[in-house]
Amino acid sequence: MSDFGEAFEHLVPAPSVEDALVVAVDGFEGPLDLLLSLARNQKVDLTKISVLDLADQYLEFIETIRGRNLELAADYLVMAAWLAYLKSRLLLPQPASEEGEPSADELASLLRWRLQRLQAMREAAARLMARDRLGREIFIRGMPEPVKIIRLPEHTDSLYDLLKAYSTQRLTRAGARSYRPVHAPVLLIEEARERLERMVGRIGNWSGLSRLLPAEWSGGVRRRSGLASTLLACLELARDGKLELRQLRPFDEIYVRDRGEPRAREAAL
Amino acid sequence: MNQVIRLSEIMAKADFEPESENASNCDAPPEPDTELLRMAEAILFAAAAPIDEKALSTSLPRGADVPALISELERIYAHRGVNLVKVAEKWQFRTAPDLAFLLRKEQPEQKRLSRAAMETLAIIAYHQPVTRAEIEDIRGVMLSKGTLDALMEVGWVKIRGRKRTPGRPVTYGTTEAFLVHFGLENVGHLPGVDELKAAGFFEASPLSGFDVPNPSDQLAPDEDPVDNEEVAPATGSPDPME
Amino acid sequence: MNQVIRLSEIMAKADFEPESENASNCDAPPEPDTELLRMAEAILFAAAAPIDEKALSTSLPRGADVPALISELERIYAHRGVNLVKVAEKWQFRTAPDLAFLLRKEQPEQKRLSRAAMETLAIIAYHQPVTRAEIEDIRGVMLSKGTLDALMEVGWVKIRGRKRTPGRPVTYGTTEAFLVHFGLENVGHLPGVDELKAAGFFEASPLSGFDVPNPSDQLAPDEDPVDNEEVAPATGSPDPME
Repeated sequence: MSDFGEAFEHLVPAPSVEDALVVAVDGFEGPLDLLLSLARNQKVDLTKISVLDLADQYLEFIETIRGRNLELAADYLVMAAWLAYLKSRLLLPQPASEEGEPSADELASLLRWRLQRLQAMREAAARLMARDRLGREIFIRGMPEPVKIIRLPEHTDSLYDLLKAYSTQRLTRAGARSYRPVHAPVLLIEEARERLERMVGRIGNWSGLSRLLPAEWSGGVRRRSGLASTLLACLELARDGKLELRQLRPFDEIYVRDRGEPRAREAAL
Repeated sequence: MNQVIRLSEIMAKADFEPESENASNCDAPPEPDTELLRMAEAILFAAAAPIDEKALSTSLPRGADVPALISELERIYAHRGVNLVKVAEKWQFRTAPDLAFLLRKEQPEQKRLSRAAMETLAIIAYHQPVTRAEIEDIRGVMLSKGTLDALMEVGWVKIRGRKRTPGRPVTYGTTEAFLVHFGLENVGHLPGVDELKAAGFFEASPLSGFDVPNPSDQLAPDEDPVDNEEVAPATGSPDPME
Repeated sequence: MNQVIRLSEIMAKADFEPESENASNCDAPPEPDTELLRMAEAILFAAAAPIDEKALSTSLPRGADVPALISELERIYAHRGVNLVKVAEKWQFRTAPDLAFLLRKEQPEQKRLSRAAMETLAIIAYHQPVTRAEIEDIRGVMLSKGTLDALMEVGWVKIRGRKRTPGRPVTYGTTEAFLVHFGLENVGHLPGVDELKAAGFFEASPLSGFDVPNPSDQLAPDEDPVDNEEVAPATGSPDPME
């Protein structure tokens, strides 16, 4: 980058701190805006504006502001410094410019160009905003008629699905019909115990277990379950202290009697 | 932008309108002020709700003959894609009724029958004519209320007749649409038990005496046809026949 | 209501149209199928948003000459209270601009844009794709944080992509809603765009080598598209248009 490039950079407010600058000096948005406003006061075409006069006016303006001890945003000062530099170069006799280095005139015309461009964009913005705008000057239909979406069912079931459903269903059912698990008759322990509890106190002296079986569980295949459940129920009641059991020899008859109150028992004896 | 349009230049000719009317009279008939017509048109177009004539007249320049403007607009739009219509004493532009179809977009939606519905359909297909009780017996499960309705709504199942048994229960069968959808020439073309076995559907079956009926479109000997008037609610919810 | 209208009977005469054209030729010129014209009219009239020709053609019967239908409707409505207008490369019926005085609503105006925001919008519109730094260069001042957010919130500005320069800065551009709101066919139709171009304001600044291309919706050669997921962070508030 040449000197010029750096000079150009100075035209852009150094983006120092984010959000640092929206300080409007008397309502100006940045130094370029201020310059543009001053330029317009010259009442000549921006292309023919005197950059020297502009620099003078700008510097004078800044002095006035500072004279009032008003705080000035940094980039206004940066611009002031650059304009002072430009002014001095414009006033001094032109040195033989080096290759690639812009002359003072070139810098001046760049400033003019930037002012013109800003002015042009301002005018473009004004023209854009002045257009007939939707909802202000131009209106669309107030009651649009939206398109209704109608869902059309499209069945994807295939013949395969049909046959599969049928055969699976028939097989399941056929299977279900042929398998009939045989439930062995069982006297539930709860039932036996419930029945025995009703008998407690009326059993009396040693009664054989087989005689305590319910009538319907005392014969055939049912006897086995009746005997087992009643024995278990007796054991439970013995544990609870309600009955006593005894058996003289293995596989002999088991005898049961009420435990009851000791006195009652003695009396019974 | 404020284009000035000379009234004399712009005549509200009968646009989109029977030529006969026009051909006979190429000169413009006396018509309401074209500018007012444009205004009324724009107001009615942009309105967020239907407008009555009184409201329209307050929006228009003083002295506008609102009824004449409206009837002229109504006439202009009469045969167009959009009409000016009066609803509840208020005016609004609406899409022409015969073009309402343009405002509907049909979107295919892929659907599958539920397992229960598919099983029921299959049973109806193979066992037709079949009553609800028979379907339940074959499936071993009560039919939920919606299942047959759904099948009738899809259009694959219909009421065929009534069984000559006590209570005369309705019999179900499959429809033409069923055959078309499943690519069957007729219900007799449903694969029989041997074909199902061959195709591997009954592979796992060790059972004998297992049979698949030969379905038929024909009225069964113990079946009466259903009168057409009786059939009606192919789609309705509860079957009034039962 | 399905009124059948014989095509031969209904000729799309130049309604509301310069009489001269018509008086000289009372016979109807060859015109697009009137039924198709009605359909196109109805679809465009019913829509809440602008419709492009492709969408219109999918809504119309196969083989409809959509451009011819549109240009016929455009012609028919040219001098009416409602016009058919091309915005954002799509078509929309809108009230005629000269009737603004009649329709302008005294609604509380939506948040007024600040001068900075209006300028920024114009810069983005004319210079797109454009980075924040480029906007700041043109205005000669830092962009305050809220400015781009406000423009994105209104839905007129979006993040377009990233510039293939060091730091890969985000590039901004205008949205379809911007074109619709300002009644522009495309960004090439921005007011005065040709003059500004001729004046060289879109070219590289004469001395800096700073490159500002012509406004374009298309991705610039040195611009990468932005992934949707990537869009949010540059400004804080996500772009409602994307």
